[in-house]
Amino acid sequence: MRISVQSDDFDIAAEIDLLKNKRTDLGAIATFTGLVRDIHGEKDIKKMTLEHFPAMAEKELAKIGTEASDRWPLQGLTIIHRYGELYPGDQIVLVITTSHHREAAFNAAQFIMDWLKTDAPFWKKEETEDGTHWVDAKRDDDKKKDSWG
Amino acid sequence: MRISVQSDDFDIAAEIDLLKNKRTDLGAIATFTGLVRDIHGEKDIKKMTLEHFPAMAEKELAKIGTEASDRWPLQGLTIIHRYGELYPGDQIVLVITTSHHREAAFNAAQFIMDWLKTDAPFWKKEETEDGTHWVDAKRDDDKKKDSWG
Amino acid sequence: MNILYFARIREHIGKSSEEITLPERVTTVADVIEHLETLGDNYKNAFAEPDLLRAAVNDEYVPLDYNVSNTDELALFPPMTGG
Amino acid sequence: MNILYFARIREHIGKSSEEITLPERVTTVADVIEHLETLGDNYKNAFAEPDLLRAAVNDEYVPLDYNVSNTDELALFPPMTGG
Repeated sequence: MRISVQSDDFDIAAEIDLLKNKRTDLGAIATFTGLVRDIHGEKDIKKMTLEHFPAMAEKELAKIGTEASDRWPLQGLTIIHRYGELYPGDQIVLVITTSHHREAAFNAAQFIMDWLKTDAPFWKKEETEDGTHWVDAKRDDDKKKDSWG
Repeated sequence: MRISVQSDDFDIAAEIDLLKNKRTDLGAIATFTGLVRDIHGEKDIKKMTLEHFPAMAEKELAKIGTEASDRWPLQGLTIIHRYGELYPGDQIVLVITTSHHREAAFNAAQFIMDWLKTDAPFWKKEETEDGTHWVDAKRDDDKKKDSWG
Repeated sequence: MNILYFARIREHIGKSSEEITLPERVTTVADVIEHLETLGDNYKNAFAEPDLLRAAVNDEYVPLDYNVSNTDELALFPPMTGG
Repeated sequence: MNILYFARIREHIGKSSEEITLPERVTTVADVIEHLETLGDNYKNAFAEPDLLRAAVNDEYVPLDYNVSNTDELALFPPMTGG
């Protein structure tokens, strides 16, 4: 399991290669990338600042990854989350799961994203022409997490 | 929607870049890659040959992509399926979906893979030390497709 | 009628396509298959498991009771295993 | 007790951490927050919406009725919005 909390950008292809590493026993690779969108509601986003709790961030991501590994037979797993100042189009988060079977890879990746939204200590602040504001947590995200039981 | 049936390998990063193409309005990118595994059951796979029905293959993949686009609000979609002689570790199939929201991207990619398994005219033949044999279709795959309603 | 064969069915029959003139009583895909089975053991073996048979007419999937004529192109193949 | 503040709560209070000596009657996280609210309007505003408050003690998430002591490190923050 590779977990990284970093301000630098990440390279999806390089991360997939790290997991593959010449292995020939992988059947399925699922990836998810979250990006900064240029609009929230009706307002143009100029910048997004991601604050995080350094002492807990990697630890909580590792817990989520371990939980996913307990639920599905994964062959490999990567979770990368960025912090700092980001701009529309920038990558925020990457999840990669590999498994013999596609269902395990898909479900584990979706599970990790749903848990990460509510359990990983990151906070988004958006800058628009009206100033900056903290993004509100969505009640819907709690439901998505809870739907996994 | 980009659909390709090809014998050549594909490059995930290049395919993601084609979809992104400097856009700043994408929120989520999900990808799925299917690979040739080195073992099926208890036998070592030496080679896998993918036969396809050229007149129907791209058309059926496009139908599946259109069905996914009707069900979820996608911003972009790529489906690539290879044919010909492949070896353990080789990439077989790639699905990329982009959307404002992660749930749409995940569900559409999983839906496309489930439909593709039963509806895309490709047939796998495996070569082991015991000779070659055609891979049997899995009843489970029909169930997965039907589960989408 | 032009008929295409794929995968296991192609291998059993020993060719990937052929031109067949349909007898008059033949109206459905199932009738065509029944006719083909009179042409030899290789055909009988190819169609021995009807559950493992799929068909397309003019590049569209069809059920086995679909009506066909001599001007159609019929493709016969086992369930798909791509992905 | 060392207290860390994040995001909206950090901005309301105007600092990212501080050392507070807990009064004797304080036993839970909720008690700490009640005590902090006596320190000024900036604290009151930070904790105005209890539904939007989360806590961790020694880097583990805890409920607001969790017992704390002066040797613990408490972190207070709004619901997470990463990903």
